[in-house]
Amino acid sequence: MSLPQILFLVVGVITLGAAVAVVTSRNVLHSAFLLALTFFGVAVLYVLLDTPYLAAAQVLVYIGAISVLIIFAIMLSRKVAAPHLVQRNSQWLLSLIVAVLLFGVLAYLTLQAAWPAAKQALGVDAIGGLGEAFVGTYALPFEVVSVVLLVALVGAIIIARER
Amino acid sequence: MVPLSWFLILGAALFCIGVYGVLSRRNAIGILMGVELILNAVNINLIAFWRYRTPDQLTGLVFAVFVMAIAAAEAAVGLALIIAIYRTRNTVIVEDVDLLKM
Amino acid sequence: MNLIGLLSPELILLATGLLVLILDMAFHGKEGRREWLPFVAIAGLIVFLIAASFLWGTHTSLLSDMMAVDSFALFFKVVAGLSTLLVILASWDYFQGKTPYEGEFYGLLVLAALAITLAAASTDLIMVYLSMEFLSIGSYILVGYLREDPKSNEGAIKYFLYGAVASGIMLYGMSLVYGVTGTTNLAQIAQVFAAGKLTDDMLWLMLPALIMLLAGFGFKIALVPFHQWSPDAYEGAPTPVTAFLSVGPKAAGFAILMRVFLAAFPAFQLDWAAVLAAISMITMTLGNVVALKQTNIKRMLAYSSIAHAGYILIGFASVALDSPSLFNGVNGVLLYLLGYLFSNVGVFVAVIAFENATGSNQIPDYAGLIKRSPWLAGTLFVLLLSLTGIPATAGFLGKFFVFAAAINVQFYVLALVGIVNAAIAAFYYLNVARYMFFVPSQEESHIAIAPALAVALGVATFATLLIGLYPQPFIEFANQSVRLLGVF
Amino acid sequence: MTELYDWVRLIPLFPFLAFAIILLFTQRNQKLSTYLAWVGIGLSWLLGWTIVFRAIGDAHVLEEGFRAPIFSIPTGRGLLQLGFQVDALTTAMLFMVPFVCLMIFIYSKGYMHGDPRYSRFFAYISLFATGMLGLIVSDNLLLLYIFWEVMGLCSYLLIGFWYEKPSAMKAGLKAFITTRIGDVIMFLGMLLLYSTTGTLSFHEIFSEETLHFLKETTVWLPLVGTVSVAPVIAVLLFGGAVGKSAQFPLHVWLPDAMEGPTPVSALIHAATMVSAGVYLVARMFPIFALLPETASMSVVAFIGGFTALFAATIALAQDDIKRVLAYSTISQLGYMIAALGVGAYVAATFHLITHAFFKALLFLGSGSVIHGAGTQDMMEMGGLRKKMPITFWTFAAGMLALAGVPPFAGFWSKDEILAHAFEEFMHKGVVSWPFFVWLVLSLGALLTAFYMARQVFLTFYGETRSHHVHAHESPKVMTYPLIALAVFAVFLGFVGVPEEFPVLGPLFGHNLFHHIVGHGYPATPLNWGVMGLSVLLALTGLFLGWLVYGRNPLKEGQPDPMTKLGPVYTLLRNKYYIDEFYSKFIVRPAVALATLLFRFDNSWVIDPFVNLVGKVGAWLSDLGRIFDLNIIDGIVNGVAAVTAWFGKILRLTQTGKAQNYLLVAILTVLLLLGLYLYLPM
Repeated sequence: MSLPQILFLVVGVITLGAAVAVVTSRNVLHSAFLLALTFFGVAVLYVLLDTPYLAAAQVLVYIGAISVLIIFAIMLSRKVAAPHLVQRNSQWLLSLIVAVLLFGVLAYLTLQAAWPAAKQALGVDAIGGLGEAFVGTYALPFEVVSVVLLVALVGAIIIARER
Repeated sequence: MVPLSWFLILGAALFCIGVYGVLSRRNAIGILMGVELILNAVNINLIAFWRYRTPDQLTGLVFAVFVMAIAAAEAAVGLALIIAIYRTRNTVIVEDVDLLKM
Repeated sequence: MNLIGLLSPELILLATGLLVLILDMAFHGKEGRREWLPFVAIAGLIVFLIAASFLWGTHTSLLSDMMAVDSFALFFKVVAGLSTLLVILASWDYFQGKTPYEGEFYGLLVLAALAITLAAASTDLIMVYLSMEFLSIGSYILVGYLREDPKSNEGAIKYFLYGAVASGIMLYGMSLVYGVTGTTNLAQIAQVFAAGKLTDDMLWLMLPALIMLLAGFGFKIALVPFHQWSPDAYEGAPTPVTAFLSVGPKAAGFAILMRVFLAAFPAFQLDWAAVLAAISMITMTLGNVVALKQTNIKRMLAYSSIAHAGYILIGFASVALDSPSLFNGVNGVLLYLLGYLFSNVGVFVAVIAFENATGSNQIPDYAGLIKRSPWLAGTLFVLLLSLTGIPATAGFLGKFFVFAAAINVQFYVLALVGIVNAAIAAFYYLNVARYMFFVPSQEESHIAIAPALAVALGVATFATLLIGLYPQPFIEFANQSVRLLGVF
Repeated sequence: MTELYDWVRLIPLFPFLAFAIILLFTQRNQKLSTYLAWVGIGLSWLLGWTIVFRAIGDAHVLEEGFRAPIFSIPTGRGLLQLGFQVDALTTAMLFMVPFVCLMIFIYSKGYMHGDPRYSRFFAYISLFATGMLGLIVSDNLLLLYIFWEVMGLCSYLLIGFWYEKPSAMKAGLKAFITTRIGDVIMFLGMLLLYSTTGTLSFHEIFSEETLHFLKETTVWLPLVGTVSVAPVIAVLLFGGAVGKSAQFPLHVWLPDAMEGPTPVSALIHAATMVSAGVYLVARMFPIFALLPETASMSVVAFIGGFTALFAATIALAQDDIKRVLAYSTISQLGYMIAALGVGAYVAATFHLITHAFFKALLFLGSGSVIHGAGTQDMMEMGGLRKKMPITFWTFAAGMLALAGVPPFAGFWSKDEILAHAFEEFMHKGVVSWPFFVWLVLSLGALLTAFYMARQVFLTFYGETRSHHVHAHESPKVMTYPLIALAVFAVFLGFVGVPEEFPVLGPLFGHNLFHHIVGHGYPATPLNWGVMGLSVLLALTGLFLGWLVYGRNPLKEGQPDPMTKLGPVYTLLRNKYYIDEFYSKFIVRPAVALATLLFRFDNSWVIDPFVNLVGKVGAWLSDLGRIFDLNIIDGIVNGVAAVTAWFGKILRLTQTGKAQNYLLVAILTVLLLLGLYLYLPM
C-alpha cells in the first residue's frame, strides 16, 4: 500500500467518522465543531487530488464562513439547542435504513463501472486557469453567482434583521 | 496511487450520512448541517472526476467552486429563516413547526 | 447582433432589479410609502419584453455555450415577464402595513424573473444548477417575506429544507453525468452518447443520474411525489407570492426539464418518457383527488396546480419532435403554460382581492359573491372555467394539445387518465362557482377592488378568453417556440 | 347564387349578439331583453329557412355540401380548416331548430312573466340557441365539440336557473357532470380520429380516400388487441351521444332536468340538447356504417333499443306531467339511436325532426297546464279540457303524433323506422339486431300510446281532483306558439310519406324528405303489414288507456289503477332504482376513495408507520432497562409505555412535517434506483 493510499484511508476514516458524529451527536454545538472537522478532512482530500487552491477555498468558505454562521445560529437559539434534548426524530430508524440502502445502491453503481485507477498528468495550471476561467469561459456563471450572493444577502437581512 | 473508485465510495458514504442527518435531526440547524454534508459529497465527486477523467479542462473544478459559493448563500438564507422561526415560535425543532397541514 | 444586444433582456432585468433595490434604499425614511416603486419595476419589465421581442428568430449561443438565445428561451422570457407583471399588479395593496420592506419585494421579484429567463436559456449543467438555485433562493425569501407571520416563516423553512435537499440530490446526479461524459455542456453530452464510445458499465450510470436530476426538476415543478412542500408553502406564502410560485418556478422547471432531457439525453428518451408518463398520471390523479377535499382556496389551488403540472407533463412525456403531426408535445406544453399563466395568476388575483377585502381564504366565504362584486365573481368564473378546460377558454386549448400529443404517440392510457382527471377537476372548480352564484350569504356588503387588481384581473380574463377564442396566433407562437437550440 | 349560403355564418351569430347585449346592457329592461332575444332568434330563423328552401331545390348543395370557412389553424400536415357548412343533414336540422327555438322564445315571455331574473333567462336561452345553431352548421368536429360544450354549460345554468331550490341546483350539476362523462369519451374519439386521419373536417373525413384509409387502418388497444380503428372511433364518439341524448346508462340527468323552467325543458328535451346526440351519430354515420359487421353498429342498436323500451316502461308509472314527457323523450331518442343502429339513417333523421316539433308542443302544452293549474302532479289535475280548450286540443294533437296515429307526423316517421328494421330483419333472420330492434320498438309503440292516453285522460278528463286547482287558459303569447307547433305536429309527416303510398305519396312530392337527406341511401319500401301492425298497436294502446283511465275517470283520493301492478309498479315508479344504484355503487365509493387518498397524502399512512418503527426501536431498548428494574415497576412502565404508544398511534393525524415529505422523496428515488437495478436481471 502506497503512502497516498494510507493517507487517504486515515483522512477518509476521520472524515466519515466526524460526519457520522455530526448527524448523531446529542449536542448540537458538538455537531457544529465536528462539522468543521469534516470540512477540514474534505480539504485534505482536495490536497490529495492536487488542488491545494480548492483546499484553501474549502477551509475559508466552509470552516471560515459556514461553520461560523452555524455556530452563531446555535448560540442565538441556544435555549432550545440545549444538550439534554433528544436530537433525533421519530422516523430516525426508517431514515437509517433508507440511508444504508441508498449507500448500497450508490456503492454498487459506482463499483460496477471500470474507473481509471491512475491519475493522468495535470493538463492545466489549476490556479491560474481558474482565475482566467472565471473571467473567460465561465464569466456568465460567475456573474450569476455574484447576483445570487447579493440576493441571498438582501434576503437574509430582510428576514433576520432585528425589529 | 489512490484509485478513483475510493473517492467515489467516500463521496457516496458522505452523501448518505448527509441524507440520514437531513431525515433524522429534529433541530433545523442539524438538518442544515446534513445539507452541507451532501454538498461536500458532491464536491468530492466533482473534483475526483475532474482529476481522473478530464484533468486537461477545468469544468469540474469550476463547478465545485460554484457549489461552494451557492452553499454559502443557501446557508445564509437558511439560517436567517431559522432565526425568524425562532423569533415567532421560540423553537427550532422542525417537527413542531406544523401549523400548515391537511 | 453583438453580445450586449443578445443579452439585453437579461441585463435590463438585472438593472431594473438593482435599481429598485437602490432607489428603495436611497429614499428610505422619507415621508409616506414609495408608491412609485412598482412603476419602476413595471416599466423595467415592459422594456424587457420589448427588448426580448427583438430577439425573435435569433438562434445562437452565448458566452462559451453557457446559454442559448433561441425561440424556446424567448417563450419563457415572455412567460416570466408577463407573470411577474401581473404579480406586481396583484401585490400593489397587499403588503401595505404587513412588512417594512415593501420596496425590496419588487426588486427581488424582478430578479426572480431574471432567474426564470436564465433557467430557460441555460445550455450547460453548471448554468442549470446556478439558475435553479438563483430562483430557489429568491423564492425562499419571497415565501418567508412576512417574517412576523408564523405561517409565512413555516412555509419558507419547509420550502427551503426540501429545496436544499432536492438540489443536493440533483447535484449528485449532475456529478455522475459529468463523471461519465466528462463535460457539462448539454450538446456535448448528447454528442458523447451519439458517438457510441461509452462502455456499458458507464451507460449504466446514466439512468440513476437521470432519476436524481428528476428529483431536482420534480421539486421545482411540484410533481408527485416531490410535491409535498408545495401546499404548505403555497398556503403560508403571501398570496401574491403564491401566485408567482404556481406559475414562474413551475414554468422554469418545465423549461429546464425539457431542455436538459431533449438536448442532452435524447438517447434515453424511451426510458425517461416512460417514467415521466407514470409520474404524470400519479401527479394529476393525486392533485385532483386531494383538491376535492380542500376548504382553503389557496390550498385547493395548490393541489390543483399540482394536477396541472401532471397535465402539462403529458405533453412532454409524449414528445415527438420529428412527428409530422401538429401535436409534437412540446408545443402543447408551451400553450398550456401560456394559458395556465393567465388563468392561474388571474384566479390568484381574485383571491387576493377577496382576501384584501374580507381577510378570508375559505371557500364557503365566497358565498353570494355575485351580489357583493359581480365583476370579481364574473371574472373568477371565467378563469375557473379555463382551469377546468371548458372550450373557448385558454385552458381548453392547452389540454387539447397535450391530450392530442398523447394520442399522437399512442399513449392512450395516459390520455384517458388525463381526460378522466380533467372531468374530476370540474367538481372542485365548479364548487367555488356554486358558492359564488348559488349560495346566499349573510354578508351583503359590497367588495371594492383596488384599481391595480382590477386591471390585473381584466388583463388575465381578457387574455384567457382571447387565447381561447382566437387561438391561431398563439398556436403559431408556440409552434415557433418549439425550436430549441441544437435540437430542432 | 352561392352567396346566400355564405350567410350561414351569421346564423349562430344573431342569438349570440342578443345574449351579449342582454347580459351587458339590458338586464334592467325586461321588455327590451325579450324583443332582443326574439329578434336574434327570429333573424336566425328567417335566414335559416331562406337557406333551407333554396337548398331543397339545389341538388349540388344537397349532395356535395357548401362550406363557408371561418379560420384555419396551421398544423404540421397542412391546415386545420374551421368553418360552417350547408349540406343535406344541416338543411334538415336548420328547418327544425330555429323555428322550434323561436316558438319557445315567444312562449317564454308568458311563462317567465314576473320572474326576478327574467332578462338573464332570455340571455341564457339565446346562448343556448347559439350553441345548437352553431353545432348544426359546423363543418368539423372541433367546432362542433366547442358548441357542444357551450350547450353543456348553458344546460347547467338553465336547469339550475331557479337556484333557490336545492333540487334545481343539484339537477343542474347532475346534468353537467353526467353529460361530461359522455363528452370525455367523445373527446377521446375525436383525438383518435384526428391522430389517425389528420383531419377533423367532415368533408375530408368522408372523402373516399379517408374512409378507405380508415377501413384499412388498425389500432392496438390494451386488453383488446389489434382491431380496426373505425369502430373504435365510432364507439367512442357514440359515448358523447349517449350522454347528450340521455341514453342508458347516462340517462339519469334528463328527468331531473325538468327542475328548470318548462321552456328550458322544451328546449333541452325537444329542439336542442338531446337532438345533438342523435345528430352527432347521424353526422358521423359513414364511420359507423364503414364496417357494419363490427361491434359499433350493434352497440348503437342495442343501447337505442334497450333505452326505448326501458324508458317507456318507466313513463307508465310517473305522476309528474313533465316527468312522463321526460321519459318519453328518452324512449323516443332510443328509437332514433336504434334506427341508426340498424342503418335506417333517413328514417332516424326524419323521426328526429318530427319528434322535435311534437315534443316541443307537448312540453310547452304541459307548461301551459302547469301555468294554469299551478301544479305538476297529474293526480291533482283532471277536467282541464273545458277550462283550457286551446291547450287541450293542441296537446291532443301532440299526443296523437307521439302515439303514432295516422296521419299525424309521428306515425310516418315511426313507421319508417319499423319498416326499415323489418326489412333488415327479413334479410338477416331472427337472430339479428334488426329483429331485436323491430320487436322492441313495436312493443314500445304500444306502451307509448298507452302512457300518452293515460296522461291525457288524467289531465284533461273527469273532474278536478284537488280543490286548490283553479285552472284558466294561458295568455295568447303562450297559446299561439302551441297552435303553430300543432300545425306541424299534424301535417309535417306528409313530407316523408312513402313514394308508393296511394294518393298521398304522389301528392306530397314522392317522399320529399328522402329526396333531401337520403342522397345515396335507398328508400325504404312501403310495407303494408308493418304499417297495419303499427297502427293496430297504437290504437290498442290508446284503447287500453281509455279503458283504464278514460271510461271511469279517476276521482279525488282514488289510487292510480297502475298500483294494482304491485311490485312491478313500485319498481317502475322508482325508475328501476338506477339513481340509487349509482349513488350507492359509484358516487359513494368514489367519495370514499377520495377520502382514502386524501388521508394517504395528508393524515399520513406513512407517518404511523414511521412512528411504529421508531417506537418499536425505542421499546426494544427500553426492554433492557425494564429487566433491570424491579418486575412490578417494569410491568407498570411497560403498560404505560404500551398505552402511550397506542394512544400515539391513534392520535396519528399529526402532519405538516417537512422531514416526512423528504423521506417520501428520497424513498421514491431509492425505489426508482432499486427498480432500475432489479429490472434488467
